Amino acid sequence: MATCKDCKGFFAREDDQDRGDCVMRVTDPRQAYYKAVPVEADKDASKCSSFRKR
Amino acid sequence: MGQSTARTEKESSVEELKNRREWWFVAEKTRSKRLDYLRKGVWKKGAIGGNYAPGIKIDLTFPQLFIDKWQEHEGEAIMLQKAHALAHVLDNIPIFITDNSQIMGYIGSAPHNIVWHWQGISMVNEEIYNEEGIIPEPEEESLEILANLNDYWGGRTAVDKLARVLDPEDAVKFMSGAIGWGTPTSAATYSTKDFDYIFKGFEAILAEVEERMEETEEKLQGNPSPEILPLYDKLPRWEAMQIVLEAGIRYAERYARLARTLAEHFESDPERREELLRIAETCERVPAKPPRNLQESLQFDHFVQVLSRYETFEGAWPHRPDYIHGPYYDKDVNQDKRLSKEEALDLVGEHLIRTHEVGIFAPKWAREGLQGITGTWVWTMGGVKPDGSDACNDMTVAYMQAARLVRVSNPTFGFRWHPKVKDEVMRECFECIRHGLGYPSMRNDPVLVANTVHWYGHPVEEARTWVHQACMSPCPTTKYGCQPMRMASATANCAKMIEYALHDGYDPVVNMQMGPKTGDPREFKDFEDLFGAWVKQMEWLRNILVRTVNLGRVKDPEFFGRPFLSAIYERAVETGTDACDPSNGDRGNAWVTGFTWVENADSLAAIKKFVYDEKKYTMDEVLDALNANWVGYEEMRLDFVKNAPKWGNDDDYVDDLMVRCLREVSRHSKENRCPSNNTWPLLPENVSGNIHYANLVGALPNGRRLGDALYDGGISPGPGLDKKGPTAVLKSCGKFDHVTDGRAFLLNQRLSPTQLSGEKGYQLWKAYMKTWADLGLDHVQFNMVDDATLRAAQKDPEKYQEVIVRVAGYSAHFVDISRKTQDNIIQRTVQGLG
Amino acid sequence: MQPGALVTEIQRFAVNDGPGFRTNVFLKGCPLSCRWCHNPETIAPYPEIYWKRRSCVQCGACLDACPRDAVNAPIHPVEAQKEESTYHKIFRERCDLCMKCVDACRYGALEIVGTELTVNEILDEVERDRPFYDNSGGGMTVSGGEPTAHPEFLAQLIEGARSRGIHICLDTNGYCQWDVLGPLVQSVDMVLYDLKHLDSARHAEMVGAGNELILENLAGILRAGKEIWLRQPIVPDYNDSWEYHVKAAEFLGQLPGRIQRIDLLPFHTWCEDKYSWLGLDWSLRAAEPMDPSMVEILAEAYQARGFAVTAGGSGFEDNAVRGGCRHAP
Amino acid sequence: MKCSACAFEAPIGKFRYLYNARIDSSITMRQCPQCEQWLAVDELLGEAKDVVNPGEAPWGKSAGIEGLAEDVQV
Repeated sequence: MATCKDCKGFFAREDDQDRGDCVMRVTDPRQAYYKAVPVEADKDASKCSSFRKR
Repeated sequence: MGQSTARTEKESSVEELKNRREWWFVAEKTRSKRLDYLRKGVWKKGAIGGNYAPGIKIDLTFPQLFIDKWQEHEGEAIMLQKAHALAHVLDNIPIFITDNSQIMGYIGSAPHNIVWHWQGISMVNEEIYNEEGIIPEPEEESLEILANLNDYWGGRTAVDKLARVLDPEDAVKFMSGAIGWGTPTSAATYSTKDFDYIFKGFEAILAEVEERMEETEEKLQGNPSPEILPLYDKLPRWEAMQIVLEAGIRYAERYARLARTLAEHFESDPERREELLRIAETCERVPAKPPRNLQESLQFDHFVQVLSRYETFEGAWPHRPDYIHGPYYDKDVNQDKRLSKEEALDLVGEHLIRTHEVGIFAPKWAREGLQGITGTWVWTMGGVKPDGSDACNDMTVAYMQAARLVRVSNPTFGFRWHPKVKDEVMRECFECIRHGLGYPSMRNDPVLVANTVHWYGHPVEEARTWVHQACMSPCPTTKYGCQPMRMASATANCAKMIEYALHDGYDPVVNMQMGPKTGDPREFKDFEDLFGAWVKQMEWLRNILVRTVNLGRVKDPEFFGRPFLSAIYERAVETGTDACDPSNGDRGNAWVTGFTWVENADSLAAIKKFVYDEKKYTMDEVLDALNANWVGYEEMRLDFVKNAPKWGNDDDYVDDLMVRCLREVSRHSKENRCPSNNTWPLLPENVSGNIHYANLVGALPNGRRLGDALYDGGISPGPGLDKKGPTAVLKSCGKFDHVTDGRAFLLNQRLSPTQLSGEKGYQLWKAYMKTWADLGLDHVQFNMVDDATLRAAQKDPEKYQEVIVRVAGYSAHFVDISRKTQDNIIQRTVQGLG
Repeated sequence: MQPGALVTEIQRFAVNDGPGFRTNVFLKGCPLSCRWCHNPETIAPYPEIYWKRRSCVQCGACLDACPRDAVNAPIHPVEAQKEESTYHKIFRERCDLCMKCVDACRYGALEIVGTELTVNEILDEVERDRPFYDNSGGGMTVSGGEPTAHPEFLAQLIEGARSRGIHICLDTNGYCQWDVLGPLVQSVDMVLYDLKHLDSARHAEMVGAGNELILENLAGILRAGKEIWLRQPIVPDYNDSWEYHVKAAEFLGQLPGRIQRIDLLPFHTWCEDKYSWLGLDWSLRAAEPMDPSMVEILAEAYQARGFAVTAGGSGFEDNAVRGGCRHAP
Repeated sequence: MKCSACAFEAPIGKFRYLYNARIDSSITMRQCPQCEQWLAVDELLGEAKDVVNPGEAPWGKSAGIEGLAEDVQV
């Protein structure tokens, strides 16, 4: 099963390797930005559309 | 060839744009690339014509995260329960860093999202189903989430709870919509903030809380006595403060982490990489610790604003950013030379943009009242320091310059004018006005400081720290001066005072007995009888509003709960109370916002003159005409409009009545008391209540019919009824005392760009402002009639009836004059020759 | 009862008629008839009737009220309001100005222009803007029409204003005998003085009289050392050539005294409505308003000779602002 | 009064009153109950003078400061 920690966009927290940020580049009609959502390292990512294998 | 020629071309075209007064394009050509990117990146959050722009979506992540934790902590003290829920939101809501940006923080999980505050009134929550386009995809799923949220919150919101304790008769009349509007709860509110305290840093406040808790626990272990009993309730409040302060620090750290990740793994441009590392460093520092430089102070400020807007719907933005950030600007730019002026301007411009982009969902009827903006965010500039010396600094100038570059409609500025303001700062104010921004509004600082002392007894040094609590009302930003919630929810539809006086307290529009029975006007033997009835109706109307709002204020800690605001309120931290609890030393700064005020003076003057002085009409005839909504009495109506004295013409007959009405209200303002046992002065202004109430105020002796827009502005004369020009308006407005006759008085004036062009325009304005100050007025804001407006007036004359063109030796209602002349005036206006 | 004079308007917040904020008092009646006159209602020395076509609904009430059959029969308002329409409500030649039609009008389309006011009535109104004068070096500007056409009244008005401490500016065309004008000029604080053309024949052609008296009086005022702003209306194809202004500058430079400022006032057509409201044909109706940048070029002719010159005559130009009240200690 | 669009006739009060063009003029906006057309009405004569098409902001620009700094985005 693919999990978040297997993804290129996952960055583990220094203080807690089991958790981290899912970082994504987003371009909307007006601007571009990087977005971060907190995730568990072991979270199931098999259905994630932005999953990119590390 | 090459660069130097290109520069000349660019400059000359900017010159040309200036001559054509195309300020938007001037700004676009002169601002930095960064500001240009950020400005154009803003998703417009204000509604136009009542509708949100395409692409704007409600943020559903926020309420969902909130309710998950909220329900987990059901049964705990309300402040604690809310603190847990808020902390969960701050830990988990998606965050983002936009390209080129340097100031972090947004309320919602993406730039096109607006937050929906659902904890205020369940009746209003239902409004969300009527919105098209703002429900996120997939719609069906979102609607289900919304339905679940509404199911849960129905009956649990702050106003739902308040409604259960109100006097039923008051509730019916208050809710009739005829006499007032607003929500007496801090669920829809605004608060002043004391940044002297906040900038100590959250860690310092946490230490203070810790100390208080230890001290209290010790007391609880000691001798039992009645004094220690209230302490039990304080502990969970302090705990709540701890939770949100810590969550606030973690929220900032999330940005720091993201910025570092981007710098290390994503960013290839070395300059931007450095910026990202600076952002990381900044967010690691604040709000935990005091700011050390301009970027940190702006960032700290913005985090605080964002955090408080996660907690509640803040419809205004009381702030004095030049005063707060000025020292950091001075240190960075002037002393350490760490920042160039241009770099500082980028930060200041972005501060305006970050504020402008905040969006909060409001129901359609409220949006119609605030066309195009999210709230009335009036920032305070200039003024004096507590010792009375000039507080204007380089940051004041930077904000004015940045405003002209980013040209946002919100926030706007209110400038605290005083006699020691330097000419260079006045010129900056003037440039903003000349560029058609419509701000700053000009406020008379000595008058308003005295006013604040007069009404609430704030010590003068504290009164001098004032900021606009909302659009107009000054409020100190000190420990005991700060106001945690919107006491101006006492908003009176003042035209009802004269309407009820003429109908024995009966409301002919909503068809019910509202005010007291003050007698059939046909039986009045003289004007004094009528005036007496007016006074009684005025008192009744104010009483019911003040009663309701007082109750809302006292009950707010029980019904809503403000852990974050309490954590940044020194007096709440010190006492372990909710910031909204009036018992914690609040001095009170309540006022009744007076919508549709001027109709009273004009109506009373018309009756006094025609019925009692000249006996041209009987009261019978007047009442018949009013009851017929003037239909069939048009000639008489025109007589009442044109030949009765009208406010704003420097005519003592009606101006004296205005003064008399205000003095009656002022007397009553001191009889009404707020929960801190302080006064309730009147503040005439309209926002857009003049339109809102058009179909709720019946025919009046000033010549209006049911359906007509009421006068705009708090003390502005009726549109087109100021026949003697702007100086006469100022003269009229100077006849009452702006210190003791009310809280503040909104005056709109139009000036023509023709008159204000060039150096002579500035000299004219300066002399005008000096007279404005000499006359003791507390407020004025200028509206420039630009050529776009005049063009539009040509196209749709019926929409621009009130536009007056005033040029050398000639003035007229624009729509009265011939097409050719109109064209010529527009041409002149554009070319700028007086 | 004090004697009165006909006043067409007391205009507060005037910013182009002398220094600072001013209140203009327009006296009715003028001995000249300049073709470009911007205030045609001030020429005739008696009350007149304005007919505002855009307010008129053609109800015919005025027709019924008129005892002399001097009212034009109603036509469709749209026709009457057309830009090119020559329709006017009043037959001026038959009208004896009894004003019964004005009383009958319920739409404000007919209006009397010219009200008799006493010195005190005027000054009470003028005095209302005193705080604005104090902060801008402003005051009262007596204008017209031609104020010197009412010498006795004007003298009383000036005396009254003086006793109330109001700065007085006399706006005159100078077409007046020196024994009348001289004392009046002496009694005011400053003079706005019109100059239309240096060539007497050309002057007579457009103004209705030669310029000899006017130029003589100008010299007289300068000899008297009174502060003076010279106002030159610039009319296309009349006095708008560079050569003319070079000559004018030379002429003015040789006069026996100093002209504090020269205001060049570009021709405009904003007054055409007033002509049509009075039922007068205006010979310059078709003329194009002047591009103000033209005037700025002409200004150089005067600057070259060291004159302070403005385009438009604002009371707030650098050299005009005096700052504060002249009565201040 | 007679509707100038559909010729419907009724006392003037039956035509829904909307608002005045200007407080000091006798021209008002009313709406025909039959065809719902907006009419410019002369209240002195009690006659419909014209049909009008309502604009977006019937009361004109507010004299306040709102919206003046136009949020133009290119």
